[in-house]
This record gives sequence, structure tokens and C-alpha cells, in this order.
Amino acid sequence: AETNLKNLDFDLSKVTRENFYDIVVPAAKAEGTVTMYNFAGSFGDAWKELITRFEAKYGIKVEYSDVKGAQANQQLIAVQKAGEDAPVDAYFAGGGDYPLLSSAGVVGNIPLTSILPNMDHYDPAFAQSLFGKPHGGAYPLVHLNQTAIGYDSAFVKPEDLPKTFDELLAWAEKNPMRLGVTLPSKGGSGGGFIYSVALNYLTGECRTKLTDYTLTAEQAADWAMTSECLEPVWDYYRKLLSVAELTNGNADTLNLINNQQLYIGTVWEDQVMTFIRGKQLPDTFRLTLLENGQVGSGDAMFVPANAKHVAAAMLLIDMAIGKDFQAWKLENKASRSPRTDLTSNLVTPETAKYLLPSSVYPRLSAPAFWDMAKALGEALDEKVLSQ
Amino acid sequence: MAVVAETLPKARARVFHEDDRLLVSAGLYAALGLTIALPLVLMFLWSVADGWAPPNVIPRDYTLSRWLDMIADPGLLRAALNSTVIAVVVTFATALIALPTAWAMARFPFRLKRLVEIFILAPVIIPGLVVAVGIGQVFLFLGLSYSITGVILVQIVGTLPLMIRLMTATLETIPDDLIHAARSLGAGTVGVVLHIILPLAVPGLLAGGLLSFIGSFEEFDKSFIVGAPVVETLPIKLYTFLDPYSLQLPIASIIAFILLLPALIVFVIAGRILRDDLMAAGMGKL
Amino acid sequence: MQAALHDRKIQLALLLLPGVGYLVLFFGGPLVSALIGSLRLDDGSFTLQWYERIFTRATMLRGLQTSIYYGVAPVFVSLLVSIPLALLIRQNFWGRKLFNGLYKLPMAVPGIIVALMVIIMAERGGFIDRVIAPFGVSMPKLVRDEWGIGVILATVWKQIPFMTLIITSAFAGIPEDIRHAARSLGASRLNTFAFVEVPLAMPGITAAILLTFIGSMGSYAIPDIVGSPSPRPLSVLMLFEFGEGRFAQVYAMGMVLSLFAVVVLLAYYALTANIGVNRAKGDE
Amino acid sequence: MSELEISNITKDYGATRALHPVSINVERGEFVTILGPSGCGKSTLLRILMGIARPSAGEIRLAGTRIDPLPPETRDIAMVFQSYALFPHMSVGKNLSFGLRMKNVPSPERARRIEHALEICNLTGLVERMPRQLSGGQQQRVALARAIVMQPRLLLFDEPLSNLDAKLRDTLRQELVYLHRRIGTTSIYVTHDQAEAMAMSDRIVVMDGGRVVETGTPLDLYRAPTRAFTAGFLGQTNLLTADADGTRARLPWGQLVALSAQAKGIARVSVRPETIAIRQDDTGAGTVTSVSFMGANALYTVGIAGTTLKVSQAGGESLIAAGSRVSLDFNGALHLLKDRELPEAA
Amino acid sequence: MSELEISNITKDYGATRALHPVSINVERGEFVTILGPSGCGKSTLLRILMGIARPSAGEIRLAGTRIDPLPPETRDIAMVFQSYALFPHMSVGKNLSFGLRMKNVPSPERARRIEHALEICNLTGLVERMPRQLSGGQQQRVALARAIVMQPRLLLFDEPLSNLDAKLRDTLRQELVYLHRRIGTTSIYVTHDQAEAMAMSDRIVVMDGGRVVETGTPLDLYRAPTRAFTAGFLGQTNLLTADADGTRARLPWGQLVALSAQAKGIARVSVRPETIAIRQDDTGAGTVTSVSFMGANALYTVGIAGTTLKVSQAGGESLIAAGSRVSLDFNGALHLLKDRELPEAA
Ligand SMILES: Nc1ncnc2c1ncn2[C@@H]1O[C@H](COP(=O)(O)OP(=O)(O)OP(=O)(O)O)[C@@H](O)[C@H]1O
Ligand SMILES: Nc1ncnc2c1ncn2[C@@H]1O[C@H](COP(=O)(O)OP(=O)(O)OP(=O)(O)O)[C@@H](O)[C@H]1O
Ligand SMILES: NCCCCNCCCN
Ligand SMILES: [Mg+2]
Ligand SMILES: [Mg+2]
Repeated sequence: AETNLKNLDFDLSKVTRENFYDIVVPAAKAEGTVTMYNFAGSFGDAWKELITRFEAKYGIKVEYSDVKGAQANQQLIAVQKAGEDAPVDAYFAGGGDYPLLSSAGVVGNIPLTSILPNMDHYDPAFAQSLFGKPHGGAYPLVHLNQTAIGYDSAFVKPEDLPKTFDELLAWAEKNPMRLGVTLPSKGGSGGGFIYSVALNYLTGECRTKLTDYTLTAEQAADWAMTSECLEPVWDYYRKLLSVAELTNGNADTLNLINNQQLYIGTVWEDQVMTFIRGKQLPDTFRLTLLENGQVGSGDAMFVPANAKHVAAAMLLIDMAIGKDFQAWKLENKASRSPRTDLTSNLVTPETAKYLLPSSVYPRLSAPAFWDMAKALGEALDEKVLSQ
Repeated sequence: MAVVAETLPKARARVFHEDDRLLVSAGLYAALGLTIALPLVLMFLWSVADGWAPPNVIPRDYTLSRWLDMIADPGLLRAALNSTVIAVVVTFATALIALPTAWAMARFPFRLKRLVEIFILAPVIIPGLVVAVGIGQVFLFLGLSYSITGVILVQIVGTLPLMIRLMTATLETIPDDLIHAARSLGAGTVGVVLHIILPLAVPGLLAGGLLSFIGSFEEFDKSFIVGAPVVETLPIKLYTFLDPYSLQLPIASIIAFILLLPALIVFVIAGRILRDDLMAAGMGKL
Repeated sequence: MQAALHDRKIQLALLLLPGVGYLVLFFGGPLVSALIGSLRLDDGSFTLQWYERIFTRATMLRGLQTSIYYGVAPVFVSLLVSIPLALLIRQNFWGRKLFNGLYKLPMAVPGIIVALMVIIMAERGGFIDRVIAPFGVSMPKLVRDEWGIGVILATVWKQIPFMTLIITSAFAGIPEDIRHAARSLGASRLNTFAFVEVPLAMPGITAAILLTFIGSMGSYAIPDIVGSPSPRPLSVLMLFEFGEGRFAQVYAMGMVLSLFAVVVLLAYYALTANIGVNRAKGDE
Repeated sequence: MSELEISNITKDYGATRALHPVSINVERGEFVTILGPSGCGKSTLLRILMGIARPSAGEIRLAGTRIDPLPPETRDIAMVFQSYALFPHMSVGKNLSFGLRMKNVPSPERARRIEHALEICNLTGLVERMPRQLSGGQQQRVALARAIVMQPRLLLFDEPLSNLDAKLRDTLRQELVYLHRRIGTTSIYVTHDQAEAMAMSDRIVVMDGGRVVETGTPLDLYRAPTRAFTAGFLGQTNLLTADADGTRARLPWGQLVALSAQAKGIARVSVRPETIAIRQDDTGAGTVTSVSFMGANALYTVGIAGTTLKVSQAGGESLIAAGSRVSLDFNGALHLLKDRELPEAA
Repeated sequence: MSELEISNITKDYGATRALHPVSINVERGEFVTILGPSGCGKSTLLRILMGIARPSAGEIRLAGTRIDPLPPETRDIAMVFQSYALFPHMSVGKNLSFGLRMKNVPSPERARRIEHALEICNLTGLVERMPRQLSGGQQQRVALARAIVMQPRLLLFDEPLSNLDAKLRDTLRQELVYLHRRIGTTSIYVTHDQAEAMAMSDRIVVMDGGRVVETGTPLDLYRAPTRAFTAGFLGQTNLLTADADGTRARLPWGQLVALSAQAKGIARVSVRPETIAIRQDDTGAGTVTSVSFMGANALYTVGIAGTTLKVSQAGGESLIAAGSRVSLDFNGALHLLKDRELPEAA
């Protein structure tokens, strides 16, 4: 593939998985430093772990910044437009941001999944495209996450645990205001949930449209705002929200569960682990997935087209996808791996009880379609919440 | 006799009495405790709580590990240093820019004054985000984006209005005769500014300087869009942890304290030198 | 040159230049570019679609209403607290000086931290709930509630010092003799307050009302965190649009919010024009 | 029983005593002036009478009823303030009707009384004006009208003319006197201007340092003060010590003068400048050290026998130049002062 | 050549003319008072002299040099302001040294001059005080000291005593006169208080409505004013019209009096209250309508032959009661006024 990289100081086209370290390590050391952005607030400690390992191994300094995804995206787009160098070399960015970033030409054209040595066990489902959008290996996920239904087992008996969306609604009707649903536009667990509801209730052509990854964000928004197909979804939400609590974000939902105000809520698996480790959730907290599937997603690490330290960035991404770090991440952050050779069997039993049980994961994980989820969220606001 | 006894106590009860003083004190301080001190204490407890679920009214277990982790981050110190340097420069630059204009507003009658007044007030009215996004684009073009200079320039947009208003209110209180007297005693323009106007403007400069300092130290929106993440100030560094969608109470509480502490200290110290009437005149008069 | 410097008009222009010039450059410029941006499509052609969205989408329309509500409601509540407080703190009570410094602390607390405090204190299952639980009572819903009580509480908490400061000064500006005159003419304390003090403090009070109204109408951290997920005020929606990279929409929403504030301000000026005194002094 | 009985009123501000026990009786219809230098406690006393300050001790009776514990609005006393204290947000008419409305005076009666007050105070035609649209003198009259419209038992004035310029002060002083004569309300008038006090009052209460020094009619106090303070404060004077031999005393320039009362040894006397006749006389014992032409009279300072005397010459058609030698002549009786010592300077 | 020559100075504020062409000459060492009612342009003129306002036309020369185009700091003029205008952030000493430092006077010389000024103004011991720690009179003296320490060619005073109370005003007025005698600096003193003007000045310039009305020594202006305005403004007077038959004129009560100058027909004259002798006389043509006791004299208003006259009785040992019939007697010469008409009321 032809390169759009602006500041290459080595011959990228020559790099293969086999000669990767021979070419890239010297180039990276010559570059001396690498700048990394992290968009995920709760991932700071994980990256600190990676950076420690990276600096120790290669002696290359990592300049690390926590950023806000939306702002950093806009920044990169603006800088790219202005023709300046990117302020970042390796950007850990939202999986759903790929359409935005790639259409602005921000993503560096590097077939990372084909040439990084540590990507030799990479899940083929994500290797060349992401949620239906081809990226040629330039936008590899380094972390998978899963939206789920979380519950406090101290209040929800196993026999009462809803297994389907209908059962969830029934449970909520029986236990008014004990179910928390995150507002889609304020948290991915809510966005994932609304898309999952749609997946559950739509059939035929409607479902085809719902899963048409070729739709642009605008097309999705138009469809969501106007299509009759979604009536069942709106109907479900109307009923659900009359008996459930709509929350202001993922953390908001979890906080209410910790306060014993909610017993069930829409959550992210990895965030739950962070809260469990921080003792912000009761240790009776458990996860499950509903039948017909709930959205699973992931976040990527990529090299911007106008990055200054491309080699070092590639080296950092390579280490991030390495088995050691991925295992550490799974154990400590409940961060699932796109590596095919890493499963929850490797996790300690103490951690495992807070992960999704293998009876539902990955069986009920459905691929995310964030542009559509976002469109549904906005339409929900317009059609249900504002009426 | 009986008549007198009947009327006296009633009348006495209508005035503010020594005994009421204690009552008023107690009431006001209790209110202060409940509305300001208590939330701060609770926030502090959250920052050191190792789990705090109902029905516990106060946490059972405590940990300092979060604080230690947070403080160990070298980026924090750098951000604090950035913030301090930026705030100091912003404060002085704001005063310098504001002074001549405030003088004109205080001393010169002119026709479009109301309009100029509204324009100076406008940055308070227009949402910072709109200005910041607009300015972000302009700065990129000027090469000021992601630089300390850019952050300083954009912050002054926010601090200038209040400083001009406070200084205007202060300068209005300087009697014309003082300036005439100084001139009659042989002081030229420079002498008047140096020896009369500046010393007498000190209360306003203190109030305006203080508000500018705090305003700069805490500014997020504009600095963030113009500077982040290349230039990190304390709020930029810390607001990522206050993201409403993933905000964790223990960490947010630590961050809140780190952000608040300098401002609170400055405020308490400055409470002694601030003049209420000036603050009110600068902020409240339209 | 010397002569030019003596010309009052030139002096005025030179003096105004630093402050006003700065704002024209770094505030007016971006503002104009934002205004233009709000009227443009990606390809540069003129459009009103961003404004149209604001006035046709139910979410946005309710957002505008909510913004106004979040602007107005806290002002009333703040007034209810600030006026009595202003009257109390002018009394000579024990520890007055200290109190005078302390009550202003909320002015230095960023909105997002105030929101955090509300969550900690007043969220269901939060501190107060836990304290009163043993008595068999529980907190009403104050966070995410339909009436935005949490938002109002947090906003009010931040506004009270500012308002109290201004209102205290407004009352302090009334000469003591005027109050005494009213009493000597047979007015009770209450009547003196209602018919003499309040009318005289009105310019200060209305200014405080206006500024706090404008401030809380545009704030987003508080409603974002403790407000109801729906409806959300325009300011919060604006932030969302920013996240989506729809700058033109952000600009348009900002313009509508600003326009609203400016209209209120101008209306205020128009209404108070006859009360206002020209504060400017002139000499040569 | 007097209309107003002020008995042993004291007032302490923390450790400082603003009023030492003060007792004053005022008869019905009387116009009494309280005269004294700045800070002597005049305003404090008025404020206590009005009820806007409370006494530390003592009692006050108005028409026999004890009023000191009552709040100001129930006292039936009206006050004219030095600052006028007009309500700036009310028109002249509203200012006048305020008190009547507060006392629930019915509307027609209200209109009648306001009409009357406006007329008395020369304010007809200004009802609609706002206070800021009035000149100082007009404001003063509105303040006055606002007080008299209440038809109070007692009227208090706290230096009501001191913010006006000399010419206007004269005019309004006259008007006030006429007004009092017309409405006859018992009045207490506070001032530090002796000319004002003398021109207006039935009786003057001289105060100093929180104490009443002396009380009397203007004439008595001016002619026969018993205290050096009174003598010095009411107009110009020469405070002298004279050798008394029972019925007569010797003035510094040797003249022997009859005493108004028996005294022996050192007698303290006050000699008014206008009671000394001055005559150019090349063999005279005195020397003119300065001359001030005052229009209707000329004021000389004359050095004589080691002291300096003030001498006033009425008319002063032909001024005596500074440096001239003069002889002095006192005629009249010397009034003895009861002070133990004379102050250093008058 | 006069020390100060003010020639045809005018001043317009927009459409209103504050000063019509005004010309005044002041001789070296003279103490000239500008006297006039509020708003007549006194301050405006002073401010133009000082250089803090600029004239619309005309020129000013000081010691022969044209100064009107010069900025204030280069004119050798010092001013004492009505508000004192002490620098509140500087001690008394700093206030005094300010001007000397601005003019780069060397330090020992500075100390000497400050020392001297403090002494002259009775301020020794107050050097360290801040202005707010001083009484009004002390502040006034500091303002004065600050001006004289500059040893200017010309000293300007803008109503420097008007913020003080009567007693203190008297004292400081005296001090100012002594001071001027001692240092001899050419001085212009602005006031609206005629007593002040008469007691202090070598010469008085009477102003009204932005114009100079009349100029003269206090004595001349008091005794023989040529304008009704001057007569009325300098002290009390009765403005009368009299039938003149060449050398004599008939006063309202019939008395025939010699005129100071020839006149025929209606003559306008000013008769001072103290030039009329009043005598209780049951057959007299006048009736006393009011009596004011003023201490050194008594002031009567007497209704006679359809007019009301003010009559002052010096000493006033025995007051004549209101209502008494009296006869009046004028002795002296009548001075003619040059006005076309008399004002309605004096
Ligand atoms: N609120 C107060 N607190 C403390 N001291 C006071 C207070 N009010 C008055 N004083 C003191 O009491 C004394 C008498 O004051 P007051 O105002 O009665 O004097 P005054 O005779 O009216 O003077 P003036 O002629 O200047 O008005 C003064 O020494 C004054 O400083
Ligand atoms: N800056 C100004 N703008 C417009 N008019 C002015 C200004 N200053 C003074 N005047 C007008 O000029 C006239 C003369 O004013 P000036 O202050 O000289 O009077 P004054 O004789 O000093 O009066 P006072 O005795 O009250 O001090 C007045 O009518 C005044 O209103
Ligand atoms: N004091 C201003 C606080 C502003 C907080 N902004 C938070 C923005 C989150 N995107
Ligand atoms: Mg007083
Ligand atoms: Mg003046």
C-alpha cells in the first residue's frame, strides 16, 4: 500500500514481521522518544505498566498524555489540515472513532497487523477491517471490551436473573426503579445496549439495514430518525424507562448500584473490574449477557500519518499487543485481548468471578456499530425522551 | 405599674440584642459548616476511603495509596508549575492591558461608552467553548496553538473583562483633585501614574489580580482546546479524571482537592485584603 | 505629535486600545469566525440548517427551554437565601470578619467539583440518605430529577456568595440616615425594609440577578453531571455536538445562547436606563 | 411636668462615654437649641430621643409617658436629618405621604395635610419632582415638610442647615423661625453654629464633652455666661483674670470696673470685644497689632499690659491702622465666671 | 507690568459659557479674593490659572511670561484645593516632599524647606501621620504647607476653609492672613463667603455669572459699592429707590439725605442695616416685625412706609420687642448704585 506517512526515517515498505526488529528498533532508538495519547480515563495505570516495560527494554522515552478523545480527534484533524506534524506518535483511540479519523486522513497507512511480530496471533476478524470498515491493518484494536448486564447478586437471585430483553423488562416492571439504563449519548454501555435492543427486535430488511456497516454516520442518523423499522425499539424503551432509571453515564450507573439504589444496570465489563478493584462495587457484583447478543467493541492504537516518531510508535504498539502485557491487562483490567491465544482460562479464579462467565462470552458478543448506535441514541432522545 | 411592665419587654424584643448575636453567629457558622465544610470533609473522606458502601455513614477502611499514586505522577508537578507560571503571567499581563482601558472607562465621558461596556462584558456572556473553538482555528493558523503563549493569550480573554471592570470601579474613586494637585506640584503624566494612580489603584489591582490568578489557574475550556495535551495545566491534567461519564468518586475527590487547595488558600489569605465594595462594583454593576 | 497627544479623542482612543483592541482581536475575531462558521456548510455555501436544527428538533427546543429554566430557577432560590444572608451579615455578630471571608469560598470552586459534592451528599444512597436511614426516612430524588433540583442546588451553592456580596454592598450603600428617617416616620423594621431598603438596593440586586442568570444559563458541568438525562440544556448538548466534531452546530448553539443573554442584558439596560446615573467624570 | 423630660441619660460606646448623665427639660412649644463643638454628643442625644440609639442608662418622658423603651416608629417624634435623608426613589409627594401611610392616616386627611405642609414650606409645584431634581435648599425644605406633616409632639433637627451655603443658610434660618412660630411644635435643634443658636432659640443648652455646661436664653448666655466655655463658644470674647476687691475689679489696662456680684482676690471674667471702646490715642497704653474689616464692624487685636485683647468697633467708619497706639475703655458691669481656671486660649 | 495679568480669558463648556471675557491684574505680593455665588466661574478661573483646564480664548502672563499654553507642572504656581486633595497613601512628610522631589530639589534643601513649612503651619510633630489620622483643620494646614513648601510665584486657594466648622474657619482664616503677611507670596483666594473675603483680602474681585462685576478694596466695596449685586453680596443691605433732587434724596420714611454724587429722579441706593439708627418711639412710623439676637448686635426687620427694612443695632443692650413702634434715622452719605434696575429681592 502506498504510504501517507509524512516523517518516515526508514523504509517502511521493506519491513516484514521477520525483519521488523532489525529495521525498526535502530530507527526507533534513533528517534529517541515517542509520544503517546490515551483517551480512556480508567486505563492510565495499564499504560504506566506498559511504559515502564517499554522504557526498560528499549531505553526509549515515552511522553505520555491522558486526553479527551473528542478533543484529541479534533486536534489531530485540525493539525493534519494545517499540514503540521502531529503532536502524538501512538494514539490509543476509541474503536468507534475510526470512520471519523480515517475520513480526515489522520490514520497513518501502516499494515501493522501484517508486520508487527506480536500480531502473529491476531484475531483475523479485526485484522483488516473494523466493524465493517476496512483499515488494512492500520487501526488495530489492542483492547477488547464488552457491554453487559451487571447485577448485585445480593439482591438479584439466580433464578430471577433476566436472560432475554423481554425478561429484563419484566424484571424491571416487577422491581420498579431498580434497573439502571445508561443514556446512550452519555456512555457506551447505554449505546451498546440500545444497539443490542435493536439487534434483538429487528428482523428482515430492517435488521439488514441495522447491520449495514457501509452506512455513513449521516446515513445512519437519517435512517434512525425516520425509519418505521425502529418502532419496536422505541416501544421497548418507552416501557422500560417508565420503570427504570435513566442514568448520566457508565460510572453513574455503577455508583447507584454501589449505593444499593439499583440492582441491575447496563455496564462495561472492564470498567466493572476497575470499580471492583477500587472497592467501589460490592464483591457480590456479577455480569451476564442477554440472549441474541450484546455489543462487544474494542479500542485501537494507531500511528497518525504525520507522526514524528513512527518507528518508536510501531515498537510501542508491538509491545502493547505482546502476550505478556495482554495477559497482565486481562487479569488486572478485564481487558479482553484480540489475540487468539489468550482466553479467560488464564485468569486467576479470584478475578474470574467478576468477568463474564464463559457460558455467555464470547458466545453472545455481537460486533459494535458505533455510528449506528449513536444514531439510535440521538433518535431515542428525539422520539422517546423528548416526547 | 402593670401597664409599664406589659409594654417594656415587647419593645425590647424588637432590637438586635447581645444574646441574638451569639444566636446569629451560631446559626451562620452552623450553616457554613453544613454547606461548605461538610461537603469538603466528605470529599476528603472519599479520597482516602477504601470502599464506602451503605449503610456506612463514614468509611470503614482507609487507604492512602490513591493519593500516593496521584502525587507520584511527575506530570502533576510539571502541570502545577505550568499553571503557576501561566497564572502569574496572565495576571500581570491582564493588569497591564486593563489599566489604560479602565482609566478611559473611568475618566472619559464618551458617547459609545455603554456599547464598549457591553463589549467588555461580552466574554462573560458568550460560552467559552464557542470562543475557544473559534480561537483554536485562528491560533493554528498563527502557529500559536499548543504553546504556552497561546494558552496565555486565550486565558487573558477570560480574565480581562473582570479586571477592566474592577479597575474602572477603583479608578472612579480617585478624586480628580488628587491628580490636579500632583500636577500642580510638578508631576508630569509619568509622575502622576507612578506616584498617585498606581498606589491608589492597589486595592483594585489586588482584587482583580486575585480573581485573574484564580481564573487562570482554574481555566479549562479555552486552555484545553488551545493547549492540550502539549501544554498541560493542572486542570487539563486533572479534568480527564473528572470526565462525567467515567468519574470515580475516590479519584475525583483527590483531583478536586488538588485543584481546589491552591485556590482556597489564596482566597482565604486574600479575604483579608479584598474590599467587598470594589468587588461588588466591579462584578455587580452593569 | 505633542499636540495630538493633547487631543482628548486621540487620548481616549489610545487608552481604550489595549483592552478593547485585545478583545477585538482575540475575542471579537473568533466570535465573528464562529458566527460565519455557523452559517456555512462544509463546502462553504450559506446555510441556516444549523439554526433550523435548533428550532425544529424537539431535543434542542427542550434544551433551550431547559437552559432558560436552569438560568432562572437558581436565581430565585439564591435570592431567597442571599437577601436574608446579606441582612444578617451586616449585623454585628461574633466572628463576623471570619465569616465574611469564609462564605465566599464557593466562588473559587469549579462547577464540576460542586456537582461532585452534590453527588456525594444528596444522591440517593449517599451521605444524607445514610445518615437518615436509621430513622426510617429516605432522601427524595435530587439528582437526575425531573425538576433539576440537584442542578439548582449546586448552582445556587455557587451563586450565593456572589449574590450576597453584591447585595450586601447594595444595602451598605444606603445611608443609615435614610433607614432611620423611615423609622422616625413610623415605619416598622419590616416596612422600612420593604418600602425603602429593597427599592434602593434594587439596581445592585438586579445586576446580580442578571449576571448569575447569564452565568448559570451557560454552565454545563453541573447539569451534565447532576441534571436529568433528558431534557438536557443547550450547553450540554453543545458539548455533545463538539465531541461529534460538528463545529458549525456548536457555533450556532453558542450564538443562540449568547443572543439570548445579550437580549436579556439589553432589555435590562432599556428598563433601567432612567435609573442609571452616568458614572463618568470628566476633566481636562 | 415638662413636655419633655430627659433624666440622667448616659451613653457608652464600648469604653468611651459619649454622654455623661444628661438631664434636660423642654416645655411645651419651646424651641430649644443644643449647641456644642463637634463630637460633644449632640447627635447622640438626638438619636436617643428619636429611638435609633438606645441610652445606657436614664429615662425619657414625653408628655408624661416614658418613651425610652419604645421603638422609634411609635414615639410620635419626627426628625430632620443633617443629610436630609430624603428617600431618593420617591417623589416629593411620596416622601411626604410615606409617614402618613405608615401611620394609616386616611387618604383625604393625608392629602389635606400634605397640601398644607407643602404650602407652609414653600414647596407647592414641586410635588412631582424627585429629590435629585431639587436644589439643596429645596431638599432641605422637603425634609422639613416631611417631618411636620406628621404633626409630631416633638420635632428634632440635627444641624439641618449645615450643608447649605452661607446665604441660603440665613434665609432658611429665618423661615424656620417663622415656621416654628406658626405651628408651635416643641422643637429641639442641634447645631455647632452659635449665630444660628442665638438667632433661633428660646433657650440654648450648651454642651461640651458629653455634658451639659450651661442652659439659658440666648441673651443671658451671651451677656452673663457663667462658664468660660459658654463665653468662648457663643461669639468672640476675652477671657481675663482681674483683681477683685469685693465689688470692683481691675482690668489689665488699669481701669476699675464694678462687678455684678461680690468677689475677692482673683476673679475670672469674660469681656466681649464690642463692650470695649477703642480710641486712637498717641499716649494710649495699647498698640493695635492687627485689623480685620468685617463690613458692619472692624475687629482689632490690641496688645496691652502684656495681654492681647480682641476689640470690636461698630460701624468702623474710620479704621485705626495696625501699629497705632490706642486707649481702651470698658463700660458696663463685669460678669463673674464660675470656672476654677481659665482655658489657655479662648 | 503686573505680576499676574489675566487678559480676556473665556471658557466655554460646549454651548454654555462659564467665563465671559475676564481680565484681572494682580500685583506682586497682593492677596486678591475672588468672591461670588456658587457657579459664577470662580473655580473655572482658578483651574485655568493652574493649567488643569484650558481657556477657550485669552491669555495669561505671570511675571511677564505667557503661561497659558504651559502644562501645569511647569507653571510656578501652587494650589490649595477645597477638598485638600492630600495624597491619602502618603504621610504628611511625604505629601510635603512630593512636589520637591518632582522638581528635583536636592535632599538637604528639601528637608530644610519642609521643616520650615511644617513650622509655619503649626504641624511640627505630625510628619509621620497619614492624612486620615488628621482632623479637618490639620488636613487643611497640611494642604497649605504642601503648597507653600514649593515657594511658588503664585498661590491659589479654592475655598480652602469651606469644609470646616465655623469656629475652626475663624481660627484658620486668621492664620492664613498672618501667613501671607509672613511669606508675602502673591495669592488668589476664591470664596463665596463675604466675611472671609472682607477679613482677608487686599482686594476683592466680585464675580457673577462668569463676569467680573466690580473690583476694589474691602472697605470701598462695602461702603461704596457701585452695583446692587456687590452691595447685596457683601453683607446685608437694603436696596432702595429714592427720589433724588440733585444733591439729596428722600428715604422711604421721609428723611432727606445727602447724596455722594449728583443725581436726579429715581436714584438707586444701598443702605446698610447698621447705618440706620433705631429708636423705640410710640409715635414712630415703623413697626418691628421680627427681632434676631445675634450676640454682638440685634437684627430687626422693620415695616415702614410700605417697605421692609433690615436694621442692625450694635450692642443691643436693651432689645426692642417685636410689634413695637420705632423711628429710624440714617446718617451719612448715600452712595449711588449704577445698575439700571434693582433686583426684586436683595
Ligand atoms: N457608633 C459609635 N461608636 C463609637 N463612638 C461613637 C459612635 N457614635 C458616636 N460616637 C462618639 O460619641 C461622641 C459623640 O458623637 P456625636 O456624633 O453625638 O457628636 P456631635 O456632637 O453630634 O458632633 P458633630 O457636631 O460633629 O455632629 C464622639 O466622640 C463620637 O466619636
Ligand atoms: N466640566 C464642566 N462641564 C460643563 N460645565 C461646567 C464644567 N465645570 C464647570 N461648569 C459650569 O461652569 C460654571 C462655573 O462653574 P465653577 O465650578 O467655576 O463655579 P464656582 O464659582 O467655582 O462655584 P462654587 O462656588 O459652587 O464652587 C457653572 O455653571 C458650571 O456648571
Ligand atoms: N471552572 C470551569 C469548569 C469547567 C469544567 N469543564 C469540564 C469540561 C468537560 N468536558
Ligand atoms: Mg452630629
Ligand atoms: Mg468652585
